[in-house]
Amino acid sequence: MKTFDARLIANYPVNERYWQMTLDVSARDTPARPGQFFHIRCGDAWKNPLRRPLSVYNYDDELRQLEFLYLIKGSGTEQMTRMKKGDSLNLIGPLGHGFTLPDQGPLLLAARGVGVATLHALARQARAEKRGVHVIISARTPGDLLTVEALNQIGAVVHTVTDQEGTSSTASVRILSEQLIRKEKMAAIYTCGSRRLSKLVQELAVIYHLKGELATEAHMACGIGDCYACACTVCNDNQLKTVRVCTDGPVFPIRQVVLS
Amino acid sequence: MKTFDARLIANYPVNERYWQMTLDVSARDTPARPGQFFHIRCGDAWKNPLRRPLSVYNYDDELRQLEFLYLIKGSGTEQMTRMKKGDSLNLIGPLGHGFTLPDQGPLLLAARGVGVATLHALARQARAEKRGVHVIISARTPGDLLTVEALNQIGAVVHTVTDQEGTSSTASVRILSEQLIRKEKMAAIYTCGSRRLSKLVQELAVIYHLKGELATEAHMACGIGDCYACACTVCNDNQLKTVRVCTDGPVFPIRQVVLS
Amino acid sequence: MDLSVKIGSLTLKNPVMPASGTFGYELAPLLDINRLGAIVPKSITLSARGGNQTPRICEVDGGMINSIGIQSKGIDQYIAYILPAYRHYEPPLIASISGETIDEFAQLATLLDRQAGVAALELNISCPNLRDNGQAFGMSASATNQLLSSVRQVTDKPLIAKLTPNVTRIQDIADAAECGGADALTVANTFLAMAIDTESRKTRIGNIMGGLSGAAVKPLIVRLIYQVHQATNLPIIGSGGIMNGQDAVEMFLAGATAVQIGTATFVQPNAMTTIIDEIITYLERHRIGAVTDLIGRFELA
Amino acid sequence: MDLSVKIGSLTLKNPVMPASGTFGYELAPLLDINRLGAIVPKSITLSARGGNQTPRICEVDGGMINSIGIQSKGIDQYIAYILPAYRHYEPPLIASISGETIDEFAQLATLLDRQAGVAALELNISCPNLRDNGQAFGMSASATNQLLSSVRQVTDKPLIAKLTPNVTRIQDIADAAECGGADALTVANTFLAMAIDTESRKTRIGNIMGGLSGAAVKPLIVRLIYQVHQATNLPIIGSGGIMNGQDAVEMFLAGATAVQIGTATFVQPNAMTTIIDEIITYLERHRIGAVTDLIGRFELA
Ligand SMILES: Cc1cc2nc3c(=O)[nH]c(=O)nc-3n(C[C@H](O)[C@H](O)[C@H](O)COP(=O)(O)OP(=O)(O)OC[C@H]3O[C@@H](n4cnc5c(N)ncnc54)[C@H](O)[C@@H]3O)c2cc1C
Ligand SMILES: Cc1cc2nc3c(=O)[nH]c(=O)nc-3n(C[C@H](O)[C@H](O)[C@H](O)COP(=O)(O)OP(=O)(O)OC[C@H]3O[C@@H](n4cnc5c(N)ncnc54)[C@H](O)[C@@H]3O)c2cc1C
Ligand SMILES: Cc1cc2nc3c(=O)[nH]c(=O)nc-3n(C[C@H](O)[C@H](O)[C@H](O)COP(=O)(O)O)c2cc1C
Ligand SMILES: Cc1cc2nc3c(=O)[nH]c(=O)nc-3n(C[C@H](O)[C@H](O)[C@H](O)COP(=O)(O)O)c2cc1C
Ligand code: FES
Ligand code: FES
Repeated sequence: MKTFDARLIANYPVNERYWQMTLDVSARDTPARPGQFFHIRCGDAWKNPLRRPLSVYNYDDELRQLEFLYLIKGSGTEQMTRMKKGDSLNLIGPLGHGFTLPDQGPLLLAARGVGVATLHALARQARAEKRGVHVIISARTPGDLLTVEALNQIGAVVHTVTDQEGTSSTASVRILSEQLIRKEKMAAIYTCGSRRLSKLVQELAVIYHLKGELATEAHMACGIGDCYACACTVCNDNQLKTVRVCTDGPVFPIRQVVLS
Repeated sequence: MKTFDARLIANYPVNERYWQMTLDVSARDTPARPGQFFHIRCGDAWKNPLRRPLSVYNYDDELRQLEFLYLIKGSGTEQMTRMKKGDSLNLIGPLGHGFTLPDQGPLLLAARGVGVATLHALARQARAEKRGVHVIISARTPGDLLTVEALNQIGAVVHTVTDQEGTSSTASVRILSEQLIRKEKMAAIYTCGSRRLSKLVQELAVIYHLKGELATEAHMACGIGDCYACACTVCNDNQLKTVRVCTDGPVFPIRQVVLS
Repeated sequence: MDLSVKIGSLTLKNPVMPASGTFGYELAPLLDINRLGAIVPKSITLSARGGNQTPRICEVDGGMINSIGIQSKGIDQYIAYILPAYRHYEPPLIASISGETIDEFAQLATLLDRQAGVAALELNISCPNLRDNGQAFGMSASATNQLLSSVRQVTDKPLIAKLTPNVTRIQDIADAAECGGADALTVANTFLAMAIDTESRKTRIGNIMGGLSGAAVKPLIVRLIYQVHQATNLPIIGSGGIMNGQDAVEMFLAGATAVQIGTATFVQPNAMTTIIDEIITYLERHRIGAVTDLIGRFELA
Repeated sequence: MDLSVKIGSLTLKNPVMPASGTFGYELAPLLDINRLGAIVPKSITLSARGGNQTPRICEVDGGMINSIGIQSKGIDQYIAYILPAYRHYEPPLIASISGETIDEFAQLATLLDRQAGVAALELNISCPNLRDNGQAFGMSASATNQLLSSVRQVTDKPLIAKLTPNVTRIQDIADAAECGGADALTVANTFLAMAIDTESRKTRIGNIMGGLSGAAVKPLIVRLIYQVHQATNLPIIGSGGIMNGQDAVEMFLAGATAVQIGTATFVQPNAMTTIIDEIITYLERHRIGAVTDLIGRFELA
């Protein structure tokens, strides 16, 4: 983990609400793992004093390039879209605990919204290790579906479900997931981006005895474990415990996560 | 007086500390007179919520261009130097009372520092009316002397005095001024930019029965007479009175000005 | 779309008005004054006052400090020249008055009670620039109560007490003002503040301290509105740091019925009409029929 | 160039230290902790506490609101794990303690009095996030005096009272703390604040209100330092809104002997060492030999 400046190589919209950014991180030494994040200074310190946490969307070890996929949500991410090639961005990272893979077997990933940014990195790593990867991507409309091509290209099998087509209800996704778990003999299941999906994945992990992990979100100040802004409650050995998303997470075993 | 946006045509440094800016004000209808000023939004509303007052350095009625000559003093003027051709600047103006000329006769102008910006406009107007104009410009070093060429070009006679050459003391400037007043039969005397010069000019105006005017400065909020931020004390008919620099000034008869 | 609000017996066509001391008829060429909910001229004192030393203002990040100190030509001149100057504008005029003693407040109210051109009185019991070291009547619940009671006796016009934010428990002051007979509360005046230029090592305000206004104070004002709204039933006029329509809506949600705009007018002279437009757009977008439907209607995160 | 300052009997090699709650050893890879004037860990409570609801922070213009609410594992764990973790760093450690009752403060002080690793105690009598609706001991002069007197009886370590800015007259609280036996005062904790998201109409902090920190509060803190400096002879630790060396110098000029940095560390993890460098540059440029020569040395505009 360190603080460093990275030069922007590219920054462009992938659809109406999402942008993708590529940074040259050759100045950095530790590679970033899927599920880890960087804490980014994305505007001037007056209007946006706080940094913004963004997951690794892709880390290219050879080119030493780091990619983010981000949703324009408020003023901070809006500021990010104004940055141009050659600008430099201040980052702290890589931060937090990433995903862990089971010893063997294929993986089922279920993402909604910007959750695909986080799971995309995991899919890449798993494919690099020649694992079977199925990704269920859920979105409001077919136009909102993200990274489908990129995932196809690396050899992940993508299943898209949308509200518009009526295929994204918990019931439908449960049927689809159970089919995949049984047919593909899934070893682990991962999710990010939706409370409804998280609940489903938690149930499936228990029922099918799968390794399961969830990437969580929380408002952060320090991003490194000092301030307790990002507290969330987990349940470990039947004991409720308050932990920090930034350092104890953001990835947690799905069984520990308390979903209200 | 109105609020309007003006497009920037040019913005460049004239020496280490001074910049000159030209604006296209063809959207505006009232011409600005020497001694009047514009209230300028020069940064983002967070870092620089207040506008900055700048005198008309030059107003070209035909080209409909407005020029400012400004000193980089703090964060607001510093922001101004970052503006580029094509950017637009929000102004309120023209504001305040400008200089008035005597019915006839030549003028003596005495300026120091950024005061030349204000008096330059007056010199131009007087020269356009074919008046004789002598300008004493005082500065720390010869390198700090501003607008000498421009003044020469319009046919004003420039006398430079500097601290470095030891020619800028009140005594020296008094001798020079008295020579000019007597030799050229000056009808009026104007000053801006230095308390020492103002005192001298006040004395000379009284002794030689000259029309005299001073352009004053004050910290301003509204710039249009509402807030009383810019209060200063004048003495009229032996009565002390608090007036507003922005609307009652910035140009005052030199006899009324109370110099401590 | 209903923008009208009630401040005591006074109905305003919309909830946006100027903050005293930041507005004058000089704005007429730059702002459509007739679109405002009310007109609030600079606070007036009984006799003429010269105001404080210069510099009277300085800029700080996200705002400004002022120490104008109520420069005023006195109530007679106000009645003779200031009130008539606003007569041909539509919005009702709220006269802000400022006394050095409770008796002065009562005298001012007595004189203005007779003026048809005055729709309501705002009692500036909170100016940090008048008395020694930023002291104000509004810092004491008992002084506030006494002051309101005295003024209440001499006029039936709606009374708006302008509270100071520089207190430990604003609820107590709000309560004292309500008991004393206030019809509404302005929350709040400026925050006592100070700035020093590190290069010259001089204070940036001639009077050492002054009042902080502008965007920087908004989260403090939102909190004060919420606290006052919990403590009283009086309509609240929110004031402090409103730069756009969204800021105004935030104050309605916290409990304000109307808002006053000050520093934003220095940034942009027509800020108030822009803010009215932005409030309308907000209500439309959220399909809310009346601005009063926003008052105090926030939910827990 | 002499950067050293004295806080009671404690000498610091320079006047820059972290503000409690914004610092931890997790910063070690990003900040040279040994360059700090002191180490101030997060406030500790007697027993374990879970902290407040989320969201616990939100960003506002020029700052942030927090309502962490002192998440703590209790004093035993602090003595067993937190203190030892700082043992190998050079700067003296100032332990910030926070109790719900005066007795809890005294118990905490008793336990820490025996710890060689604790150079001084900072009494957080001002946390707006602990008790109902932002109440704090530091809002009452008598509670402050009692609290200080009680703690003074159980320890000889330097006592620093961290005052709340949310009061009518901070001078009275400062005086009460001094009389109670405080050796220094931190001016101040965060300002009670609130923010509402106008789109969702939800509060932006789970606990409704929280404490405002960051650049927006600087002019208020400078004023509070000035007022406290006039009222007491105790060394003052300025805290609130310092983003760079110039801000720190402004607080020294207003009357502070040292400064604490909070929000700036979130912006840039090495903000504190940058600020130390900027103070040195300032002193060099102005040919001032000792940082103590700046304390309270402003002139009138
Ligand atoms: C570990 C982690 C990884 C993330 N990865 C991604 C990613 O890869 N792509 C992406 O688009 N988004 C990601 N997010 C969410 C992203 O951080 C927020 O959308 C972003 O901070 C919003 O900032 P803003 O200024 O646009 O919005 P604003 O609403 O203006 O932000 C205001 C404040 O709230 C915080 N905030 C608002 N929404 C969130 C949120 N959902 N999570 C955490 N803090 C929030 C901001 O950080 C900021 O402090 C991630 C969040 C976390 C915690
Ligand atoms: C009527 C008038 C005409 C002027 N004409 C010119 C001109 O033509 N060229 C030029 O270079 N300067 C002129 N000045 C001075 C100019 O306004 C200030 O130098 C400028 O505002 C400084 O802003 P800043 O942000 O750079 O400095 P900062 O020190 O950061 O400004 C902080 C605040 O102080 C105010 N302030 C600081 N110095 C002055 C000052 N000397 N006078 C008034 N307010 C000040 C600023 O307006 C701002 O509100 C004029 C001033 C007045 C009143
Ligand atoms: C220059 C200036 C002068 C002011 N004069 C007065 C005044 O005379 N009476 C008064 O009650 N408030 C006065 N105020 C306070 C404002 O009315 C208002 O309460 C405050 O500025 C907060 O609002 P804002 O952040 O929108 O400016 C003044 C404020 C400023 C900036
Ligand atoms: C996230 C956060 C947590 C805080 N926790 C504490 C605390 O535990 N104890 C305390 O005395 N002050 C706490 N504070 C207040 C800071 O110590 C400091 O007084 C305040 O943030 C003002 O300084 P700043 O503007 O430099 O941040 C906290 C502040 C923040 C932002
Ligand atoms: S963000 Fe500070 S502890 Fe996680
Ligand atoms: S600047 Fe407001 S009255 Fe002159």
